[in-house]
Amino acid sequence: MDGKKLQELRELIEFLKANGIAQFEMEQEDLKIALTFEGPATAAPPAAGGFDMTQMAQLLAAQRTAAPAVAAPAPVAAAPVAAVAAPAVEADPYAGAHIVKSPIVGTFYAAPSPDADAFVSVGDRVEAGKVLCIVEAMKLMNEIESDASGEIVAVLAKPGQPVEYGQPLFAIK
Amino acid sequence: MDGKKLQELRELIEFLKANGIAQFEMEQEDLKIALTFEGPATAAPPAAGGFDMTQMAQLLAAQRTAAPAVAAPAPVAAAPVAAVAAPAVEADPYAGAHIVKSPIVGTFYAAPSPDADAFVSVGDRVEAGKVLCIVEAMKLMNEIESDASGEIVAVLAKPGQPVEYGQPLFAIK
Amino acid sequence: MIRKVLIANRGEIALRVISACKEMGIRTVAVYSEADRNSLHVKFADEAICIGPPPSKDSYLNVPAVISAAEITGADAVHPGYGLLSENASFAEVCRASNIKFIGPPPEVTRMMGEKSTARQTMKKAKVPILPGSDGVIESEGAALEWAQEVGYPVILKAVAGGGGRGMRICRNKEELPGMYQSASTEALNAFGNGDLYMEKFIERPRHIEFQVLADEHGNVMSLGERECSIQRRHQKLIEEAPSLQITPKQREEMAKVIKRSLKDIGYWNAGTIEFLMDEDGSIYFIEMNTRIQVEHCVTEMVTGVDLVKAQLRIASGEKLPDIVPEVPKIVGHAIECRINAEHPEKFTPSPGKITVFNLPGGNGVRVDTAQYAEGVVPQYYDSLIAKLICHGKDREEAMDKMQRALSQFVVHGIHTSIPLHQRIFADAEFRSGAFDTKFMERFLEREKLKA
Amino acid sequence: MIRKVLIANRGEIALRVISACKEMGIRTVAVYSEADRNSLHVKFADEAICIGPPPSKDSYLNVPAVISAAEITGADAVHPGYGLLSENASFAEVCRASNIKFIGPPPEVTRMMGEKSTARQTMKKAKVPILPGSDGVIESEGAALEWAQEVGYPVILKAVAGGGGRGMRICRNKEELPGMYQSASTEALNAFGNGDLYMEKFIERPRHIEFQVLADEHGNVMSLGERECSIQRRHQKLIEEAPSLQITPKQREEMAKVIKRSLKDIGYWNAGTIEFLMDEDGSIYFIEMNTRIQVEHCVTEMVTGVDLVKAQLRIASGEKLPDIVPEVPKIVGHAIECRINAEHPEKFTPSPGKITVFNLPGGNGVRVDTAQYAEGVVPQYYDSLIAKLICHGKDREEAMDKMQRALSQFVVHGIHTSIPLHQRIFADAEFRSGAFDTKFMERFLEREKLKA
Repeated sequence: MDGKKLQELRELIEFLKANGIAQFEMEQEDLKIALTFEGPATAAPPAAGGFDMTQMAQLLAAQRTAAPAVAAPAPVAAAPVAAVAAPAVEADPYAGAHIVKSPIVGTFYAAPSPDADAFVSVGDRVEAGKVLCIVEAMKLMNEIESDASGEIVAVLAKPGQPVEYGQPLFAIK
Repeated sequence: MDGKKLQELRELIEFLKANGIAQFEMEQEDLKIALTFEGPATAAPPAAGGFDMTQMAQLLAAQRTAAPAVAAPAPVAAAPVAAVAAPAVEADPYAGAHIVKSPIVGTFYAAPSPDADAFVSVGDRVEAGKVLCIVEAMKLMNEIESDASGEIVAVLAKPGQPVEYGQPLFAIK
Repeated sequence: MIRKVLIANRGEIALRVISACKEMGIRTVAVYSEADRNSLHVKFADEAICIGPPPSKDSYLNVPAVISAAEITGADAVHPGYGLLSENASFAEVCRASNIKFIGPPPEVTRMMGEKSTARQTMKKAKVPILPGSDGVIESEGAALEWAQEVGYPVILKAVAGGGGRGMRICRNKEELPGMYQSASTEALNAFGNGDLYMEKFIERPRHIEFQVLADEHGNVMSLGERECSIQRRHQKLIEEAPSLQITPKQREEMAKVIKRSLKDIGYWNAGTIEFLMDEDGSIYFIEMNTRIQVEHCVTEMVTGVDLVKAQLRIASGEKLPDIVPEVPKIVGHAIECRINAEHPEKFTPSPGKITVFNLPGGNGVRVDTAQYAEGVVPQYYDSLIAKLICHGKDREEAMDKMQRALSQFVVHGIHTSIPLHQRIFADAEFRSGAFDTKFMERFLEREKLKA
Repeated sequence: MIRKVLIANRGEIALRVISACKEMGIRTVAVYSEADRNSLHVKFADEAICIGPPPSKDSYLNVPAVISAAEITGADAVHPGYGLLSENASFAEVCRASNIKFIGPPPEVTRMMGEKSTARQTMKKAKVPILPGSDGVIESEGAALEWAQEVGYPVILKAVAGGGGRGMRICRNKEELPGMYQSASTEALNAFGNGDLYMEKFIERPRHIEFQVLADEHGNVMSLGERECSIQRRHQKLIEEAPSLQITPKQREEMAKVIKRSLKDIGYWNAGTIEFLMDEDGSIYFIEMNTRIQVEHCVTEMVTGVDLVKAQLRIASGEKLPDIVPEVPKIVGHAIECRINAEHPEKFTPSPGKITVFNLPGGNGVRVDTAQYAEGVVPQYYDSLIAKLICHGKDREEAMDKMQRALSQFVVHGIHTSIPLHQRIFADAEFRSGAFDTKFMERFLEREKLKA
């Protein structure tokens, strides 16, 4: 922790103290702070106008620029909510696109038979209701229709791949 | 956190304070806040007629930038940090005073013998080093000296009362 | 040997099965609904497949989705847990048709035992004591008096066409029977256009006693003793114990013989439970059979040392019972289970939501089966059981004392739980005496109301 | 009967004693330092007294503070747990003088057993096998050869004035002894100004085996079998088991007799442990006695069904052992304990701090003794043990499989723990074979280093 950060932390703490906060926790993407004042905070009453948000904004903005954290970093990464069971959150590279998801569990096929052409390819324009693929479940070939119109920008499953309920199959824009 | 959000946070905190809230937790997709006010909220009483739900709703609506919702209130009060074991934090009515604490575990006596006068009484001026009381431990009478000078504003233990390490015995101002 | 098991369930029983599989070196596949994405059974299984949206009918009860999940993961067996698909014979048949081993009895037996009257007749044939009934219409007052004389009072008159208590009378002696016969018949005629009546033995203060059974596919059957499950509210068990103080070692041995014969006749295999009512004289009468592992299986495990879920897996792999449980286990000590539900301890309203604090009791003789954790969520879609707290002591007294200690150290914030209710039950003199019946909770709640 | 117990300890053992007291209807007083204000032993005791600032010497080891806390709360007994004041004979004497029952052996015995050579002589007199030693200076090469001939090779030469390995030689046969005698003596003379040597039997690959004992104040003594504690790092036990695969039922029975006689001679009472080294031939030699309950007492509880802490409390109340444990318990199954420490799993550096996620494993055959919880804090002032994970199976194989499953479900975030180390040990072929000794960890860590 460098001197500048320490200064910022000190200012934040004084700010909280002045506002009679006994305990404070804040969590953002790249910063986690948790602190508890010992006993009753004996600071001067917030006569000067209480809660100075501009100051707070500066403090926090300054802190966000340089990465790790102000809070003393735990030896192991701080736990997110539901950290026992939560899977990692992944970035979505198809933000903005409509995602056609598998409505059933099964095996994905892009074409009606092994030697046939795929129902659709990237770049195709499709209308809602157009068959996009087959998901085989319990020996049944289930045709999956598009639930949106637009251009296929990605095929997200490979032929023969097992897919679960809600798994993204196509991105349409 | 940008300036606009901070402004909203400030309004929220003032609102909470004005409504006598002692503890508050909020969780959103990109922000998590938990705070506890020091002791009893000393803010202006909710003269305007208690809890203004419209105002609260506006505040919260403003903060709900995009995502889920303001943390659904749990049916039971939200747990403070270390809630499994934390004892309740109590207000300190002697804020500002110096507290003489018991340096040992034992039984408190205000006077050198049952029929003698107390070493000190409320209103007495004492110098550091003055014997204030006796704490009996293992049949030994331990004289406890003042570690500050000033006026005794309160005697916080009763004769014959068991006291633990660090227990407040006198308040001196 | 089974190599990979799909667990078609959720919550603590899913985790229980996953744990047993892990200890046996069997791979596991969890299935989950969208509401259970962050559940521990999902985290601790080797693989996990989302099979549908939150409602059970679209996910955990969705047979094609479950079977398809087994197929795409190459699972060679399915463990159904309890509830959900566990006693669904059609599901077991689809498993069979899909060449997936169903860990439970054959579908034919499940179907037979699912039909109350068929089960009753089957058990009667196998000489299992059943609750005496007239097996048909009682034509006259005279016939009613004769039948009641034979089985002993009290008896209950019921309308053949009946329901909802109409045309129903409890007769406690021969003096009041004729009048009741007439009034019940008239009432039934007026209500249903049919005055025909039948009769059954009536038990004023029944206990619920059940026997745990293991059977293999080679005709070997073993009874693992009984459980006392009389502490119920609206037919929902709250507290279960093993053994029952009411069953003598001799009675236990005799029942073991009867059970062995009857299940062999039926062609039963895997784990199962035979439920009985016990009357005030200690006689017991068959009521129904549960063809699955039960919530309360743990108390039997604690007093016998037999791992029932592992036994299920080995039986399903074709092993012989004598290789799994070489001899009838001795009953050691006493075990009690409390079902910890996410519900209000007085109003019994469900309390789903996010858990904020979760401290589990531990130490000597304490077992907790749960899939919940601090910051876990209890979804609104499923049953309210969040944990089972099981205590084992050298006798009932020690087990109860241990339970009180453990309940006091079980801390859950964020939702309501039945922990305070259990604490009050364990402080109740009638409960502690062990002299109770299935009406206990009614009396207990009445007493509590008076206290408040 | 004891009415109120002050627990002069912290962490899991304090909670263990509190739980036992609660189950017996005994009231409890916790003492704590300022660093432990939010600890579970403070929360779950009936009363709690702060006795000083964080450092142990000012709080948990502060005898006047502890005694005074007992006096002001009216506690009539003190349970010292393990470590801290548990083997401090002076503390036991102050308790006696203050008319507070010390739950442990009489101070005279604690003092005697605390002095290594006195303990050795005492045990030798009582015919307990001790590690052969020359009991004095070996005057010459000839005498050394003669003594070595008598006890058998290997032997070790040690400087009487010695320390730090100087003047020390391990001799594996009579050919090399004379030369070693000379060089060791010269080395000792140069280093300490004294060339005198003595000799001991040397065990190349010793196992650490210990016997659990209970004794009452009326002269009754019982051995509850042994524990295998060879998995140590720098004399810190990491994993303990019961029973030891090396001890035959016959040997167990013989040791029980020897132990019974010797402890009766000494006038021992309450719980205690006698530690032995076992050589490659299976002979065992007394090394020391621990006059307290031990960290690893749980594995004995799991295989015998005896609650050792409750037994301690009943013995201290003056009860007779035959009333507490009516007959020598049968050893049932196999139990293993892992010490979960707040330390880096590879560097072994302590890792105090705040726990952010804490998920305990549960289910069949899993016991956790801990005073930690989610959002709890591991202070820097005390030892690093945060939990004991104990698994009981029908045999060692099942217990190990269960441990692997349980370790995989034990989730701790916020601090480092030894859980990953245990997971690697349980996957190690030498450990799983059971054929190891106290040098295991050195070899294991060497193997791990090569893998990385």
